[in-house]
Amino acid sequence: MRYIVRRVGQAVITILSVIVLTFLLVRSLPGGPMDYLRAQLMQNRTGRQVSMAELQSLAREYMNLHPGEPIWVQLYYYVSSFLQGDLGQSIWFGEPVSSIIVKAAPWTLFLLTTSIILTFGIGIVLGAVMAYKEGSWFDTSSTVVSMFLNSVPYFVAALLFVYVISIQFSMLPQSGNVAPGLEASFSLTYIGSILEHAILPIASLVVTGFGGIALGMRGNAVKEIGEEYIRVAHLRGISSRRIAIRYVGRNAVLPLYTQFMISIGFMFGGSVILEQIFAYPGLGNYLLTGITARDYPLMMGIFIIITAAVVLCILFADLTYSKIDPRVSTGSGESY
Amino acid sequence: MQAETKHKFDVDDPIFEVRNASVTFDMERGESKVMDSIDIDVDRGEILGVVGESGSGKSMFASALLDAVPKPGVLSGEIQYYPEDGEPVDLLDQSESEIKEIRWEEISMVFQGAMSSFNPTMTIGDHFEETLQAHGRDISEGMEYADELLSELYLEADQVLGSYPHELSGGMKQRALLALSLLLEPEVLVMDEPTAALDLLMQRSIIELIRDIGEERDLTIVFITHDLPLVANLADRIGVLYAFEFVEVGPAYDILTDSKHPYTRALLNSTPNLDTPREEMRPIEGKSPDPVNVPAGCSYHPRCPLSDENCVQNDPPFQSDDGDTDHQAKCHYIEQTRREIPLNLQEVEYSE
Amino acid sequence: MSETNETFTSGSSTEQQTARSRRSLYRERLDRYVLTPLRVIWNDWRTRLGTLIILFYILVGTVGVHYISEPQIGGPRLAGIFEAPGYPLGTNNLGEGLMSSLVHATPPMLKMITAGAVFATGIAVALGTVSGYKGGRVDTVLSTLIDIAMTVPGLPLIILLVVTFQPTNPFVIGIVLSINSWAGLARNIRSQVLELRDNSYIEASRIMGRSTGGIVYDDILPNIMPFVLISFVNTARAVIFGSVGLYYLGILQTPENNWGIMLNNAYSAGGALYSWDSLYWIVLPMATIVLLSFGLVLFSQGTERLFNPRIRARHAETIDETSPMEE
Amino acid sequence: MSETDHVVSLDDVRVHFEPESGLFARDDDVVKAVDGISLDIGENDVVALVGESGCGKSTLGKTAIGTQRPTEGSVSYRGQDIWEARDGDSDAEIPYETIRRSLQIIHQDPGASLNPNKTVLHSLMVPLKLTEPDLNTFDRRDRVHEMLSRVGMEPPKDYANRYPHQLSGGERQRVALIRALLMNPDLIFADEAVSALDVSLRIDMMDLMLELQDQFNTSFLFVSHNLSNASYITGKADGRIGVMYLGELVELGPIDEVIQNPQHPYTKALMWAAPNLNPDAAEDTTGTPLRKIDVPDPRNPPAGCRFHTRCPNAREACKQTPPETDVDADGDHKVACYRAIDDHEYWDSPELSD
Repeated sequence: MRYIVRRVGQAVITILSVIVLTFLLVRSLPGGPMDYLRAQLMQNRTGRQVSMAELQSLAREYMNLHPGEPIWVQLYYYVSSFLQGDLGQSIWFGEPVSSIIVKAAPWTLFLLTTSIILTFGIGIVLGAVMAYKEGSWFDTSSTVVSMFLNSVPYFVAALLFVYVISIQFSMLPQSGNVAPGLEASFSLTYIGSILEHAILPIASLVVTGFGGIALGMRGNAVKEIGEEYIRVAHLRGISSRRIAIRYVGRNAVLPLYTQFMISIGFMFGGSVILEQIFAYPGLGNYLLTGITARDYPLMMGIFIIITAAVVLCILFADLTYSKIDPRVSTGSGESY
Repeated sequence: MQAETKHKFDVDDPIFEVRNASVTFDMERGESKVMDSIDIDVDRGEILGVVGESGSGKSMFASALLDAVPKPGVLSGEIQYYPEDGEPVDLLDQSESEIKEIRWEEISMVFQGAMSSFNPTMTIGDHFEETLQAHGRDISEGMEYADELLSELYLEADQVLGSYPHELSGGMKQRALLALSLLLEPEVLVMDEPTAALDLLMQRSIIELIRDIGEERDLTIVFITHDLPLVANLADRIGVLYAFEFVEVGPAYDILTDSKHPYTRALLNSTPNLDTPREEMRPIEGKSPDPVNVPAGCSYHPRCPLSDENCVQNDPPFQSDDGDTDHQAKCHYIEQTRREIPLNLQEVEYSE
Repeated sequence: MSETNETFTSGSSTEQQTARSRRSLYRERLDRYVLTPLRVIWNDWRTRLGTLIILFYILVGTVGVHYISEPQIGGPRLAGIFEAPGYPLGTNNLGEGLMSSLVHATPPMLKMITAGAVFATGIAVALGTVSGYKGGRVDTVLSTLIDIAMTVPGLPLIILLVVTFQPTNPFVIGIVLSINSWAGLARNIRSQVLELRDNSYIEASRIMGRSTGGIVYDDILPNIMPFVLISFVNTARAVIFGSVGLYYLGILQTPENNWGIMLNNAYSAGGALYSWDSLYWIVLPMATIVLLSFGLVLFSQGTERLFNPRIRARHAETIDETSPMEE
Repeated sequence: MSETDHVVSLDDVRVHFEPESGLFARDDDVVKAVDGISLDIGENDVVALVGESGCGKSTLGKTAIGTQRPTEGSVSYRGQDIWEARDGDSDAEIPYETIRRSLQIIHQDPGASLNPNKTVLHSLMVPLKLTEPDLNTFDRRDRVHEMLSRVGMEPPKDYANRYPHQLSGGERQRVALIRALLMNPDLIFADEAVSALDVSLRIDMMDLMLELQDQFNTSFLFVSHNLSNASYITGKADGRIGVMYLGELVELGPIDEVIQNPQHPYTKALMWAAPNLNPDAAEDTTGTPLRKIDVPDPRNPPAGCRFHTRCPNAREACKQTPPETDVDADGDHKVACYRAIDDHEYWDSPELSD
């Protein structure tokens, strides 16, 4: 029970510290937030001089900043507004950041969850098979292939796929998340086109990801097969299928949990480049447009949401871990 | 292969008949014989103690009895198993499914490391149910029998069955493993150093439990250990293993008071014991043999005080100088051993 | 069998003090700490191939740069591999030699990798060991810090930092790129140290009164070294991927050339995309990236053997060969 | 023996382990590993502690050599309280550093007692560097070679250059012994030092410890669950043996006195458990003399005499107040059991039936 309280506390602290971090980043803009805002407004809007009072109201509206107040009060406003879901106004798009996020988030989540599930699914199965056929040509060859695939960055794979498959062979769509002109509905064509557009981005994440998982799984499984209780189980007449799944498979997957958590953060981060290559309208893509347009409120908002999503996923994984592995003991030894 | 009529060491109703069983491993340093053509019989219902130092091939002997020699070891020779009802069966040429029927239903095994014999992510109860299921037994009836077994071993059944392996103490795990091995009411129980990792008091208590269960269920028990005194008053007969073969086999009482092989005597003299005076305790010099190049002739000659040309040349067969065939040793000079190597047990005057 | 060092006489009596030169002492140390690891590396095909690839890149980055001239515009446009004289790897749409730009992009990349990897591994080892060994409150504070840093997604954080501070010096970029990859490593090192800490030989050293520093250096570090080296290699790969990605997106702008920029030019340069014959222009930078990271992965596969005392013993001249028969 | 020539004396030492200070720690979660033990170890003395695992003998050993801080009571080295010297408050005559160096340890598992990454030579140079900093490298190597041949590991040069995985269990344990001795300690705590060795090697190791005892004039605190090992080493050195149960010292006395006529029922149980090679000895092949096999949960030990839940001749009286140690015979054979007092009301209180 105490473990759960500690983990939730930790997650809250992480999210808060990230919000504060963005607050500091915004304040450390070259030349301060105010004249940055003025420059932005001048550039996008009517180009007329903006009075100080008007600027202050805009600052509050766009970036939850309350210039002129003492630093701590500003921080308080900044954080409380975020917690109430008001992530400020995007300058570039002129609409509240939160609405952009609501529009973009499902796409990114769809892309990432499928990639993570596929990467781990393929990785675990391949790793287990490699362990069972340890030393055979299949094992050595797939180890080399996994090592090679694992050393290809996902965006390089993405570029290659786009170049070869969608342009040269023009088989799969090069960009976008759904064929233009189709309105959102659960009709077969709409969903079919979503899948068709999603194949390449997911493939580039999965192809370069499963290698690492397979190697990790293989290492654990080989160690597990050497354990004595496997031999005892075999002697007890337990079917080798059950041994493969319930003994070797189950116990070899557990150490992959930390790798699973790290890869959640990695994949969310990776979506930025991936969505740009495929012009896929997800959170990453909007983050990138925000960056190129120096649209700070949008950037900060999306960054915080991405972090929050990652933190929640990891918290969930952490809590379910103790259910799966009864040996989990979180004691820390006495100090020396 | 004509089954030899005369059973070894006057065993009249053998449950096991082992004929030149050997296990060979081919390591880069050459082919190593970890079990060197062993001939022995195990009587039905007896407790046979098998004693040998670490590295003498005793664990291999245990695995051979279940035809479960770990890869890349190769088991050769012939092990006849005589079930209570039904005709004898040679374990070595059983198909995978046939051997599966025999393992745990007829012959089951208790391993040394109870710690690592249970799957850490499964409760003890799961192990029991899983075994019953694998052998097509009725679960509820089986679990009732398991409760009975566990309480007979001084364990609260539901508390043990519900907990995970890491939640039990060493002694409890060992007894749970013992109960698991008796779950399908086997006829033979092979135990490889079952109590080595436990406290002395727990060891002795478990030995007593094994003795009672053995008698009650008319079990044949093959008890393997490096600790001679531990098995001294449990076993009916004792076989001493040295350099991957039996060098002396006989009734426990004769082995203890009047052993015929110099190695057994050295083993007895080197075991700390309450009664024997401390001055006579002497360790065994030299190193245990290497399986790749087992010395020619008698394998003990490098460490034996009586060894001479004859020992170095030819390997002595099993013999006994006083004619009783149930107590024999592989040594050319048995009467000399008895005369010249004193057993410090003999001089002790009984204190109480 | 190991040849005995003849200059060492058994120290049965001190007055028979032959000239035990210090040379033999250093020779033994040299053999054990330098030559043996090299032999171990050379022995396994994976580490041998990995080391060769890494050395190749280092050579290119340090020596190659002087031989191959800076890339200039004006060469034949879009010449394929070996098509144009003087440009073995062909040219891009502006006529710049691909080989020269690839070569000249290597030194900054090497700086970035070393800076990032050293920074991340250094912090990870320090934090992981201290929190693992010290335990108690120190451990809870540090491990919470580690867990927080681990959950923050890397790339977006890096992007924000890069955008706000616009770093140009490759060393700084390297550090920024590995800003949060040290967390995962620190957590793993901490769990390894926790396991090691209650080992009896460490308790024995503590009881002998050895300083904590001495214990960490002698008893703890050698056991976690295989992992430290693997984390060094992994961070290096993360820095490569990160930097190339950011250069590709155009977020990182530095005067020096970078494989990412080449990829960007190749990918977005109008017509080049739609014809097969400009495939080489995209594949070349990709190949350089993948080859380097493959070399690093290969090298990391063999590190475990490097620090395994059994394997070192087999390759060391000064270690007695015979080992007791394992039962 | 006057106060100062006790190498280590423990005065009513208690060591209690609180569970992690969590939100939900219940009071009775405290494990009373050592609960009120006084013991004095003299010069060149051999004291053995025997008991089942979980009885606190290792904790007591670690308290004796100053690595485990006692919750109550005091541990002093030649009259100087170790933990006061450690905390540096009182002007300790003996600085903590010398105390630390003169109390050493040998562990049970030979596999983990030596650093696998360092050669034997390096592991043995460490103590020499600490105790004799002025020696140069070659003299230190000579000392190490000398010690290696002293324990029978010939040729020393070969053994010195080996890694621990190239040594057998017995050899590793001997190197651990040398490492402790090179600190020329006054007390070595042998924590089950021979239990992991093969039966025939145990005698070898114990003889070696006694042989080197005179050369380095150190005393041994030998802890084991095996009564025959403990009685062998204490017998040869004519030392004392103590029997521990659930954190308490239930019997303490000279070895032959305790073996010849054990007073406490638990000591008798341990004697029953000790293997007896002599088949003719009066062999009670009855089952275990104890009423229960498993040790009770140390978190809440039974009231009164802690052994009453398993003691074959426990009575109602044993449940009330725990018996203090009664002096028996000539004062140095103590036992904590009412049965040692003839006129105690224990004799007429009814049998305990569980």
